[in-house]
Amino acid sequence: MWREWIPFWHAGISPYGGDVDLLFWGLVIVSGLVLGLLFFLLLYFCIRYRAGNNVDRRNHDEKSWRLEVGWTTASMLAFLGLFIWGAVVFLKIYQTPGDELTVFVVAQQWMWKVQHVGGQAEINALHVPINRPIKLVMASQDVIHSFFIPALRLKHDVVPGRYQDIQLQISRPGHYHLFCAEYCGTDHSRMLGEVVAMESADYAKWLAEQGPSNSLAHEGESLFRTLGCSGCHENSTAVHAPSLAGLYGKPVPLSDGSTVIADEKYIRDSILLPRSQIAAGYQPIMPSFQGRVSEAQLLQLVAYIKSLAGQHP
Amino acid sequence: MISWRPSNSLILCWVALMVLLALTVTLAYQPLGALNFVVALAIATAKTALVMVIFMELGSRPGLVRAFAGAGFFWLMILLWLGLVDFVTRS
Amino acid sequence: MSEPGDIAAHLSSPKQRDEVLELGMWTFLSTEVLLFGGLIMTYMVYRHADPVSFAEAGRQTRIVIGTANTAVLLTSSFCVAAAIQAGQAGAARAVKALLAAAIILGTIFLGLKGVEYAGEYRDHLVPGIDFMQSGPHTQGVRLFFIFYFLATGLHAVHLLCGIVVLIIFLRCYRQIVCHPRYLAGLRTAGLYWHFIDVVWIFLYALIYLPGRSG
Amino acid sequence: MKNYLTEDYTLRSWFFTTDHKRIAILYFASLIFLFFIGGAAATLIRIELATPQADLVSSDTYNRLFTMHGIIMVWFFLIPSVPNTLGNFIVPLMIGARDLAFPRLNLASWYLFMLGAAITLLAIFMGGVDTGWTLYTPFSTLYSNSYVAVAAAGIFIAGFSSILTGLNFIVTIHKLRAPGLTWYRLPLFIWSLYATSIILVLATPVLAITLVLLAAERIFGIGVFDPRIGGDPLLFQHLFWFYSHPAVYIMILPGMGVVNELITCYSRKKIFGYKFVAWASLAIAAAGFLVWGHHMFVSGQSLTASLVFSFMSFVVAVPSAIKVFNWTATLHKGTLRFDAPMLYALGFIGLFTMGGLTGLFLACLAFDVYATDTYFVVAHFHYIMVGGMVTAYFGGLHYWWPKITGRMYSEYWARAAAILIFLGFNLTFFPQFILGAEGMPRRYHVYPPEFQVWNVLSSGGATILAAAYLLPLFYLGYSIFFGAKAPANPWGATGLEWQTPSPPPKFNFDRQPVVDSPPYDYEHAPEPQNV
Repeated sequence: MWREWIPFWHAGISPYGGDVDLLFWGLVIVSGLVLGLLFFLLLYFCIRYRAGNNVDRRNHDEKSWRLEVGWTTASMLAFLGLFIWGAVVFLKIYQTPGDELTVFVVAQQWMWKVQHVGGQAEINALHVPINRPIKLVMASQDVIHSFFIPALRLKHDVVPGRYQDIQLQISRPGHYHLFCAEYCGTDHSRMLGEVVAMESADYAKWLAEQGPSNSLAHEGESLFRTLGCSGCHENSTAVHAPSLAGLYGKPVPLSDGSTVIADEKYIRDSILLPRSQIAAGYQPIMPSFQGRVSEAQLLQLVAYIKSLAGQHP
Repeated sequence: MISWRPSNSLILCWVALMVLLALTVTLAYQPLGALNFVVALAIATAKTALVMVIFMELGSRPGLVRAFAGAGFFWLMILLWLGLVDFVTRS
Repeated sequence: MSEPGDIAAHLSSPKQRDEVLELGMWTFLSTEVLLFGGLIMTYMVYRHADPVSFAEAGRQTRIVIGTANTAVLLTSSFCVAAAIQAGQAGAARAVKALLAAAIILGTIFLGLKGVEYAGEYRDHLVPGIDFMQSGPHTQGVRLFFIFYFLATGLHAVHLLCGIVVLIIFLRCYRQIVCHPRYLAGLRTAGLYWHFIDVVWIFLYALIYLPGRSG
Repeated sequence: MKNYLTEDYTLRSWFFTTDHKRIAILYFASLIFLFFIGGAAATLIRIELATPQADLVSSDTYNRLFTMHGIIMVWFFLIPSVPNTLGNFIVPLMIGARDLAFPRLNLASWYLFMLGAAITLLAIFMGGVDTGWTLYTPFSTLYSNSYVAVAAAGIFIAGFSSILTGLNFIVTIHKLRAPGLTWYRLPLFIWSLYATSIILVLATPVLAITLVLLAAERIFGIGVFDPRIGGDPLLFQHLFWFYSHPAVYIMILPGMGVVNELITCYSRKKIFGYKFVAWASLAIAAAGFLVWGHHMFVSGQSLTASLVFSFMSFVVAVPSAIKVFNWTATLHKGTLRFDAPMLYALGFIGLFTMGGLTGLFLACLAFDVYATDTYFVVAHFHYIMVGGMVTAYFGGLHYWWPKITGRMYSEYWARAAAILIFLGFNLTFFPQFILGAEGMPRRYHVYPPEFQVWNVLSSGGATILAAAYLLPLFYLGYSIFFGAKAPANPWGATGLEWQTPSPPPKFNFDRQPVVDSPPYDYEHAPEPQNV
């Protein structure tokens, strides 16, 4: 019980968790030394040079330059070291995620909605297999939230209007807190979730147990039809619109001469702001779907278009 | 009645401002690509310099006043520079 | 020409009074630079994000009025600078004429601005009140016009204050040539007036010039 | 002989005064009132957090409480605290001037401040604001059902009060110094207020325009920051922190300035490394503008920007470190007396250093990812603002109290309060470091039960702290009526303000003082008097 009260008693369980803990203790030691020295000097001077204590106070006007330059340089070097240390670990935390197992997270007031590629959906819970890098694609339905798992030493804001990818990897099975760390309104403090890390076999079992449901891509496909996307984007149609088969992950030449990689962000922007990036050779005729699809539906559409990646256009 | 007329430097300054105005409009219609924006800002800066040095008499004021006049613009540069670092380097 | 009644009780000399006024105004102007600076930052960020829309929006502004207004304001600045010279030289009637001219030019500027606003209202270009645009660049154009109205509106408020101040000095144009205190005041007001001009020079480049060549 | 207090007794003579000393008193009275409103909110917050569940107030009320606490304490207490009360009173005295450069502007600044405070309080009594003091969009513009625009108007107006104060100080310090008072003969309090004023003048307008954009978006729905129609919420954060990070230095630099005066006076020794301390103030003011992005490491700003801002944050810590070292070195071979102001000053050094060192934790990118938006941040900035600034404010208030009121306070009670504040403060806020290190997010109304132990400790400490803050109200209030009459220079301090009677006459000095000696010349200062 009492161990819970001591911070960082449990080692971090992410690949960089140990690095963050080491950094923390490094900082604690450095500041402890500085603080110790300072308190010692304060106390020592206060006792020794108190009024009425008859000690030698001559030569108190000694030249200060050498000391000043000394401690300025010393603190600058120490700070530079800490900066580099922090930056190296930081870049490790926010490395660009690989494209292996993707899980979609939608934050909204005041819950976390999670969608797995297989169509399994959960609320305020996130089931993941251990020892596998997982790419989280996060979006917010309303205000800024922040995805915070203390045990992983991981946090990132989820800003409405764009996707945020982060990579997640857990080394030990267990249940961990998921907090919303950016103030988001009335029930901000109740926007909690639970991260459940499982052995691969357990995870597969869990996925299978989640009732019969259609895969995310499958849901996206039916949405693709009901929203009328298929009316233009299928090969058979008369309207001249780009085919989406084999699109994902490929470079797309744009009408202004530049090129973008068709990733999740590009697909999302193309649905919401179709006229901001026009594919070369096409007319800007697609209507915007802003306000007509929710973040969750968007993710389904994205998953569907992603699933077409292997097909030939 | 004292006979008085504005100094030559004032009149020249006004003429120069008008010339720069005409120049900036003309250049705006030339297809220079991204340079259009640079040119527009450069001419605006030149006009500002004229107004500040001659109309606002900074040319004949002590260094302290000039430093005060520059401070606001310097800090504006900090805001734009560090602010845009984020937007320019986003992937 | 140092008269003791001309100095506030806490100051010691006319020189100190003039320096304090000048430095105070420059400090105030540096504040103003950053007030407009926040808007310029907004402009730069959104222009960087969507340059095509900003060019498109720039083409929808009325460059003839904008250019005319720039000329009007630059000339008014010239008048104020000349009025200060005239005040130094003791030419009371020239001070009066030049200040009146500056005030009239300032008013013309505001009038033209009003004509411009009315035109933009007719064209449904006023975000928050009546904004209807079709075409591929609606969002960028809207952001541009938010900046346009906030920046030019804020500028117009400043100009209005400047006109009021100049009217006050116009009413006591005789004192300007005989009391150094009034001349120092006019100098300070002049700094403010020129600054409004400087702001407009930049707004002109940001608002009216983009997209003209494309 | 008449002094500024006995010059005239009418209400009119107070509310239309242009005397910097009377305006300081007006500010002082207003700030006490606002401090206790903000403090009341803090008390309710701490009581609520003693248990993990919601038991005292609803979540909506809780959110309004911490927002009100933040807005009042930041804009209506900390920012004006030292500059507008002690600064207003002392700056002209210290530099041998008869008043500030623009006395009427000074009065106007108080009226603007009161108008801003009134509007903000109105927003609170209409039903409050629930956005947090940071007012992040799109929550504040599109989702909050509270009086955001009204509060923004109040803050906007108070901002112009700050600007006018800063402008007044800058011009005064440049142009109204007594003959012989060169820059390097100025007391360091003046240097630090000069640095503060630079920030007030150059940062506040950006807040003002940001609030205009916020209000425009909220009222007209025009979407400056609305991501659904092309806006960028992070732009708001950039603009907000461009002001609000330097504002942190507005809140600490004047405190550092006060401490310079206290440390030297009670060590009977000139400051160690005068020029370093003086320029460190300006360095902090300037470099403080280059670090705002360290509030946004996890916000989605680019990694490059995060690296730049992290590096700059470490750089800005250097001048602060220089100051701490110099204060400590000043004690060396001094003749230390531990009067109440000195106790506050020593407390300040310890608490500020802890706040500063934990600031390094947060400047450090990888740890900030973990600690930002947790109680670690809350504890850190309370160490700076309450442990640092409020402690220095109390120290300065005691130090100059005889000058301001002409009365001596009870030394015994003053020392007791200083020690109690120090203990209560640490008991309140140190546990919050641990809560943060354990990962408890801030602005949480209810929290998982494993965090309770440290929360209870913190709430317990808050009780002591609240009681300790009430103490000075009594013994200082008592001294106004029954305290012994103060001599001109009870502490045997250097500085022009001690060369005029306590309280000073209307125009400060009967004769224009002339300065011909370096600052903090304690070898030639008079001995402290026992009153």
